[in-house]
Amino acid sequence: MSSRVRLWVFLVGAAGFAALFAAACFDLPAFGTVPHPYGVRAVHAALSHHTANVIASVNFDLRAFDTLGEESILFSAVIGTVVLLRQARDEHRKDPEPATVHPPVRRFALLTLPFALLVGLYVIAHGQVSPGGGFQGGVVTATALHLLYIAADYRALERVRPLTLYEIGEAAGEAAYVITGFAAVLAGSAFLTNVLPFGTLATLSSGGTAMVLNAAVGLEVTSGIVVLLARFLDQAVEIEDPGEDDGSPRHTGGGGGNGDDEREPA
Amino acid sequence: MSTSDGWLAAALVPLLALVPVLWRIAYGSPKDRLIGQNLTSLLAGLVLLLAARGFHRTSYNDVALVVSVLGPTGTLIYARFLDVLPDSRLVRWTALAGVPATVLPLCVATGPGRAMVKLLLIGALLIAGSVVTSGRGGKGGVTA
Amino acid sequence: MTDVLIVVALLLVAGAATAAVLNRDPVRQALVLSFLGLTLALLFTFLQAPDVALSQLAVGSAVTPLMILLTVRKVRRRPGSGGDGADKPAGRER
Amino acid sequence: MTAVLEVLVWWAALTGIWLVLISTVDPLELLVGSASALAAAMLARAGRRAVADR
Repeated sequence: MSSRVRLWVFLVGAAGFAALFAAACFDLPAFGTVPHPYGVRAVHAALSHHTANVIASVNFDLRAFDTLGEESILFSAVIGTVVLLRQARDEHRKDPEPATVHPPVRRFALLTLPFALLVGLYVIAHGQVSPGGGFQGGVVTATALHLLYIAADYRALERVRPLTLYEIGEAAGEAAYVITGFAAVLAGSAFLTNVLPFGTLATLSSGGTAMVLNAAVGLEVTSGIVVLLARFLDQAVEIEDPGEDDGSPRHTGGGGGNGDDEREPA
Repeated sequence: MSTSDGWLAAALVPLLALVPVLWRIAYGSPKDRLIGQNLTSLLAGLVLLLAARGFHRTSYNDVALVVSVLGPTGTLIYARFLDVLPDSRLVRWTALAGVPATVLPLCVATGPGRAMVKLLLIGALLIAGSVVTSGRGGKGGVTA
Repeated sequence: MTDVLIVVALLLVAGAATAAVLNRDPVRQALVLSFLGLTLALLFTFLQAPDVALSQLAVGSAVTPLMILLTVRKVRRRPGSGGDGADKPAGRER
Repeated sequence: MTAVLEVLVWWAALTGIWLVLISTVDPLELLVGSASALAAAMLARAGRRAVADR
């Protein structure tokens, strides 16, 4: 296809899209005024299941199956990254160089670390009560751990990050979601139906299975992000290409494993 | 103009201050950009606190809480990779003047209680984060 | 008043997104992207969607920059690919 | 001994912060809060040690 034809194909497509998009825009309900029929029903459903945060109710109750799909996307994306960023046969590992961090920065990072972790856990735990939830809190929790990389260097982070545990945690989070879904089937309802008692509105025990699924997503996301960043950090800090040979090799090729076998337990 | 409109109008001040910051982030020197990044999270935290009050949603304060924790973290990540942690009086003074000017009226409006302590905690975090990341840290926070 | 906030936030988002496209260096783009993420979080909050704002903040303020910067460091360390247009030469790893 | 003391101080401080973050106090909230604070306190100590002796 010549560039002229491509341009015409693009112009025809763009014109068609513009016409349809403009037509659709005129049919939209007025901005932010009329209560949307879906919104009204979602709020009603959330309150009837004692879930104060309607978004959590939509994510983990009304559309729990969609969320299972989203969780699986993250899960498989992390697995894909682990496979892609493994240590290749002709690459070798070297110990990361220690860094001396400016003392105020180190103190700040070390003091923020437990606090950030607490905030992350708070956001996960209150997913069904206030804005937030498993995904948001999980990412904050995983970020908290990486403050140790900021406070010092990759060695320090490796010491407090038993990667195998996080790999198990990721799988366990995904599994817990599916198992909760099948528990509803065993209880005689459809897959992922909210079968647990709903509890009191706006408390930690409210929301029935929404609360359980939220916690499962929290575990999956925390572990998933830690594993993901571990692969990126390994590649950027430890693993060297065949051409590079500054520093002392820790491990020279052979096996082509992903490096787990030689990592000492923390 | 109602009181909630007043809070939202106040939120407009730090929001509009983000316009020149964007310019510096996009076209400034590496140092300028890092200062801009630092300033962005600080101003965003203030906007969020004021907006939460303006919308009468105390739970929106959680968003500001997350900014106050993750904002400085982001700045320190950039500092580590760009190898600069610029000394910035602008950030320091924005934090030392802007945060109390925002948080104290909010505390008065909230009244004593745990919600007020939470506001003070977020304010303290915003100040601490900004002061540490704008101090005379030398190179990248890493004195190798 | 909310409408004014929404309009300002929208303009900031549009400006930041344009600036991200106009910048060519990945590290600069990462910084503009952080700004874009924060303004998006503000916009979502003004539109009464704090959950989405939190997602954007959590991902955009630390994890995405860290991933971009680690990737840039790895790519620039490759032999034969010098730090072209880089803010700093390929540094030591720590 | 110092280990227990360090974790205990962190735990008390973080549980206090949790109580500030939440909106309503009930037994379950206290349980989850103190468990989370304990995890964060242990990480605080582990992190400090990892940075101190590398």
